[in-house]
Amino acid sequence: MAIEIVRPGKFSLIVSTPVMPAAGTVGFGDRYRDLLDYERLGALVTNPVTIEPWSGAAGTRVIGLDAGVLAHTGLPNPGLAKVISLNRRVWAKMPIPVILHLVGTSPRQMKRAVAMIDEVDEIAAVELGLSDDIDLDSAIDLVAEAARMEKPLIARLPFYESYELALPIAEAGADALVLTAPPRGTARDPHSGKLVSGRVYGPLVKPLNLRLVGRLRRQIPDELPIIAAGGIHSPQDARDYLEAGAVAVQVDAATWAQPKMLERIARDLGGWIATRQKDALPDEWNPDMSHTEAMQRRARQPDD
Amino acid sequence: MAIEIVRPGKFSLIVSTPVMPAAGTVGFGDRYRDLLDYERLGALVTNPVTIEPWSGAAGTRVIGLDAGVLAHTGLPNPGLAKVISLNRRVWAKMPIPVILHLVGTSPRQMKRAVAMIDEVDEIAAVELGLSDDIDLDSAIDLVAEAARMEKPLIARLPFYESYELALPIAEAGADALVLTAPPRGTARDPHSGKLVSGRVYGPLVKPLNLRLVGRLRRQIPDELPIIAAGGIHSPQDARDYLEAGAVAVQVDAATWAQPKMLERIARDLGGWIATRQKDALPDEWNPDMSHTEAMQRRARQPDD
Amino acid sequence: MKESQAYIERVKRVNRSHQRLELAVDQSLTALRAGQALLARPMNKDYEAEQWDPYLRELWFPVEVQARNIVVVERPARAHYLPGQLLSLIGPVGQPFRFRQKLRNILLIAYDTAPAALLLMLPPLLAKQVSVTLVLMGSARQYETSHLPEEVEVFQADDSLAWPDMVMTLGWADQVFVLVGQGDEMGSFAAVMRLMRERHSELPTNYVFGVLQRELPCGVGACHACVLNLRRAQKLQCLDGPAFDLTDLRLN
Amino acid sequence: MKESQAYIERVKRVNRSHQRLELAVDQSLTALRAGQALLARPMNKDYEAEQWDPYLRELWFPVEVQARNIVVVERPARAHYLPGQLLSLIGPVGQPFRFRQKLRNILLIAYDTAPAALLLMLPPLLAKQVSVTLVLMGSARQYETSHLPEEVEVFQADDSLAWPDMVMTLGWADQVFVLVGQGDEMGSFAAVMRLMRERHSELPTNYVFGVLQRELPCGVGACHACVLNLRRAQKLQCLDGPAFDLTDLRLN
Ligand SMILES: Cc1cc2nc3c(=O)[nH]c(=O)nc-3n(C[C@H](O)[C@H](O)[C@H](O)COP(=O)(O)OP(=O)(O)OC[C@H]3O[C@@H](n4cnc5c(N)ncnc54)[C@H](O)[C@@H]3O)c2cc1C
Ligand SMILES: Cc1cc2nc3c(=O)[nH]c(=O)nc-3n(C[C@H](O)[C@H](O)[C@H](O)COP(=O)(O)OP(=O)(O)OC[C@H]3O[C@@H](n4cnc5c(N)ncnc54)[C@H](O)[C@@H]3O)c2cc1C
Ligand SMILES: Cc1cc2nc3c(=O)[nH]c(=O)nc-3n(C[C@H](O)[C@H](O)[C@H](O)COP(=O)(O)O)c2cc1C
Ligand SMILES: Cc1cc2nc3c(=O)[nH]c(=O)nc-3n(C[C@H](O)[C@H](O)[C@H](O)COP(=O)(O)O)c2cc1C
Ligand code: FES
Ligand code: FES
Repeated sequence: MAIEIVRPGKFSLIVSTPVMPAAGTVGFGDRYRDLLDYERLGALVTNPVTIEPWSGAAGTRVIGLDAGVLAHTGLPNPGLAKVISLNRRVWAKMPIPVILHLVGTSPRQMKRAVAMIDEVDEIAAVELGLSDDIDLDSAIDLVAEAARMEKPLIARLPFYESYELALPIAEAGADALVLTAPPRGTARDPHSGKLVSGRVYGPLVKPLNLRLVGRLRRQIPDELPIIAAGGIHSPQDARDYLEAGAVAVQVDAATWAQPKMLERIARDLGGWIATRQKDALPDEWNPDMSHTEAMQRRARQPDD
Repeated sequence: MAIEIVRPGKFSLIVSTPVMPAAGTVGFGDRYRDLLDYERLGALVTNPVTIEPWSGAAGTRVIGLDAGVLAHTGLPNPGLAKVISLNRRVWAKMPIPVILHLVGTSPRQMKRAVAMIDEVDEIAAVELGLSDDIDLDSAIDLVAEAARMEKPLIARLPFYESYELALPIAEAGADALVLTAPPRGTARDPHSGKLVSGRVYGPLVKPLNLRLVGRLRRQIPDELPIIAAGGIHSPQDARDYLEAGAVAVQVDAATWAQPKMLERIARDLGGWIATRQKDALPDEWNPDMSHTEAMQRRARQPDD
Repeated sequence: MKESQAYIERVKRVNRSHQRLELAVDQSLTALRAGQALLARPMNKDYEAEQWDPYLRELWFPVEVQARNIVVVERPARAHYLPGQLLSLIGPVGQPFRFRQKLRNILLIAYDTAPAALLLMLPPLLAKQVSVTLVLMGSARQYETSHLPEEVEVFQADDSLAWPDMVMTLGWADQVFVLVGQGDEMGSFAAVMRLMRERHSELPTNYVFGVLQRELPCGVGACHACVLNLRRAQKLQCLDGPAFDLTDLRLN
Repeated sequence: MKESQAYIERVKRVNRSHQRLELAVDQSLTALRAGQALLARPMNKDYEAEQWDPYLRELWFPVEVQARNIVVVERPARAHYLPGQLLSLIGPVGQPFRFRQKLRNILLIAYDTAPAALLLMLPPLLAKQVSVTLVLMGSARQYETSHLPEEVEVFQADDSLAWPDMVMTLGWADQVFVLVGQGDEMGSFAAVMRLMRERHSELPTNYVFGVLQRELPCGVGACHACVLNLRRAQKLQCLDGPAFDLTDLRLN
């Protein structure tokens, strides 16, 4: 099966199952190779990358919660150039499209990123992460700048601001939306006694985001695909999001707790999704539109 | 110990431990008498009451989640007049202040409610529930109308709007804020297959609201007490909220799953809170201010 | 109504789909009668380490109360229970079934649910020579009954909810209890009521009872999640149920 | 590195504070060596019924690998485990400890933590006549050692982290492994390094190793929650650890 996950127009991004890992959960390359069959996934979404290198957060970064976890990694990464050179070969071998998650900082830096990324065929699309405290104008500028890229642009909206941001971001040039980034929260480190603020993962995020997806799906243009993320821990969780109008889903921390669950969900929906084709491919979709490298690479795969 | 939980001024509301049940969890009267020692709690917060009778929601109203529950009761209640006449005697016997949770509908209805409630000595204070989709102006009008009451007014803010509402609501006359009502969400009923939207309860709500309380505490005037609510499932959860600057906490669905937990938290913080007196009683607090009936009733209690 | 602790003493499979748990319970619970239930959840000695998945208490209808403070419940075989597990129980929840004085023939119907909630009444009724007929409808037909007392006459309804001797059974029955699965309870009750009405032009009160087993968040009448609309009043499954006169319940 | 399933075969208390779990594991895990760990979580046969509290996998350092595919781990006594519990294990996680070729005397330090992560090395080292000294610091002093091999010489450090014969032990030791509890790991390492530096003006490399046991969300180098800053590089506890040369680790 082939599912289009970006809006009709200049670009296309086809996945064979509407299930992929969320940014920040599976690394930059194939770190889960021993535990996951990547071929079964719809796409690889990399860990967040910044133009400049970032060091990890200091001190505690992980706090186990009841049925969840709070993580504040600080998004350690060696910077875009290094991430590309280190992982390019692995990406080329990936049987699925590679979506690079780029941390949105400044339009100036974004310009440099766009130039670099356009040179890298192994990158099928970019997912732009918008920070939680971003204001509407900065967000629009960032997305407009990123949209100059010759690849599909997916924008990941912060949990608390997604209502305000969804439409403007779409108009600024995003080809799809990820709803949403994990909500930020604060928890006490039981060992150091310190408060740590970071992202909150767990099954209870799902009913919150399912409502959000259901409402936003009815508010934004049908042609703009929504990729749902947040609290998916079972195939049924994923199906609920598709029922709510998402074309695909991202599984986050469940993969850490139970790696096989990501693959199970992907296999399960890989079959189930047949009935969703209509939603997955909006009517305006034009079959002979230009295709991304991902598409061409898929063509070379033994068909599954 | 005696903790003031409303802002200094016309009214006072003293609790002996900074722990109370959240609206909607323990009923209108003493339904938990066999499972809880009410004397150990700081106050009783009733189930939501509306001026007119409301029938319960139709169909499924409860969906068990992983480490949580979604409930959409529809707030069934026989209406304010009936609720008062049915529960007045029980309230009079309560060893703790009774806080009536009133569902905010229209200012017109609020006027009638205020008149009725002012007549009822057994009600120590009112907690006003603001609906999730309420706009700022309606919220302000409601609170302004409710503030005419001769009792302390506590406003419970919706999860998603609390940032926008906190300051204006405080200025409109609220004597304290409850942060926050349970977030709304949507889940699929495994039996009927239908989507149900309602309120989401569970431990994972706590890190989200702890962050919110921590941030808002630094944004709103020190003299305005915050009562923290959301995802409290252990004494440590409650302590974290107090550390973040809340004067008291409300325990919600944990009481359904494990009634004794509410009492444990209350007993635990009843002792621990000693060190919080300063926060609990702002410096501006004037000891010979007028006291509520609750205060006078407490005076008649064997001291604990 | 109180909270008490219990241990799972033994777990044994009774048929393809179900297992029985023997619970060592507090003395007070051995007084529990047919119709009354327990709200159960696994618990941890260290309450700061309490686990919250599963979250809501499960509604357990005992199927047997033995000597030595043992209460037996029947649970789906999929569910995973280990002997030695500590439990917190709230109960008894609800009112005992009210049987006719001179009950001679009783008809029990399980519709889209295992009949567990109807089994505790069997020993006393059979001891009183009451003849018991159990009809399994819908998905309940997959429930194997070989472990039930042989005096109980068991029928499988067909897809139109009819069964052999239906007319006779309905005619003889002094009382009928209809247990339905979670989901569209009122719809299931309505379907069964149509059967009844074909027999009795005018259904008497205290004749046919609907038995509910919705999830109960609190079990004590506090959360109002189990409100039911009766002709003249609102009632709560947890306090007034689980059985309600179907001529009194609003089915739409 | 793979995911496999295991059962808890036996649970037995070894001292006031700890219990040992005998796990029936996949053959592949019996090759596991001192320093390597398992990421464990209870699991359910029916994966749609998977339970998510606790959520993160626990980092278990085996203390013994027996015949018949039995791996033994040591856990706090508070934690509640039942025989028969099905587990999902990811492992082996991390690199084996690297011992000196001609290791004669080894010093093990457990600081604010039970020494479990250091115990799997004991049988092989003792078999090779290596003399082992175990020093318990901070809260580790409450750990009872009567169940450890008697050849192991055990000391309790005082509040200034000193112990009888400290000077001698430090002088003799060919290698030192410092295991610290969760929380301020770098601070604890720094405290121990001060002791060392009092003895050795210039600390050699491959002499004193810090051993970490932070929570590992993924264990495969994907989540980047376990990043450590070394002098010249960043490393991951889950892939490169758990032991790092303390002369190489940035302690501030
Ligand atoms: C005057 C008044 C009277 C009311 N009377 C009743 C009553 O009698 N009974 C009762 O139950 N409620 C009643 N309500 C409540 C109302 O019907 C809503 O149930 C409640 O307000 C929650 O609405 P919401 O917008 O927060 O829910 P939302 O979660 O925003 O849902 C709004 C709609 O979108 C649907 N939806 C949400 N998420 C998704 C998704 N992921 N996919 C697809 N669809 C989705 C929901 O099912 C719902 O139909 C009343 C409300 C008012 C104001
Ligand atoms: C340019 C830049 C560089 C950065 N560099 C680093 C870095 O090197 N390392 C790193 O770890 N992070 C870094 N950050 C991230 C930043 O420090 C915050 O940790 C992160 O953005 C989360 O902020 P927040 O406002 O979402 O957290 P919030 O949850 O809003 O917390 C804000 C502050 O309030 C405190 N707080 C939150 N809740 C409570 C409460 N209930 N009670 C009391 N206090 C509370 C938090 O502890 C925090 O100090 C950087 C951010 C930027 C923009
Ligand atoms: C403009 C900007 C600069 C940042 N620089 C750093 C950094 O130097 N080091 C770091 O650890 N995190 C840095 N962060 C990341 C934040 O710490 C935070 O981790 C990130 O926004 C995502 O949060 P999380 O790591 O809790 O998911 C930066 C974030 C932004 C928006
Ligand atoms: C103005 C107004 C009128 C409402 N009327 C009803 C009603 O008649 N019946 C009902 O079940 N719920 C009614 N509700 C309550 C909603 O269904 C909803 O339950 C309530 O807002 C809180 O949601 P919850 O019940 O999911 O907690 C009303 C809500 C508002 C704001
Ligand atoms: S279950 Fe809460 S009122 Fe019946
Ligand atoms: S635990 Fe995830 S990178 Fe080490």
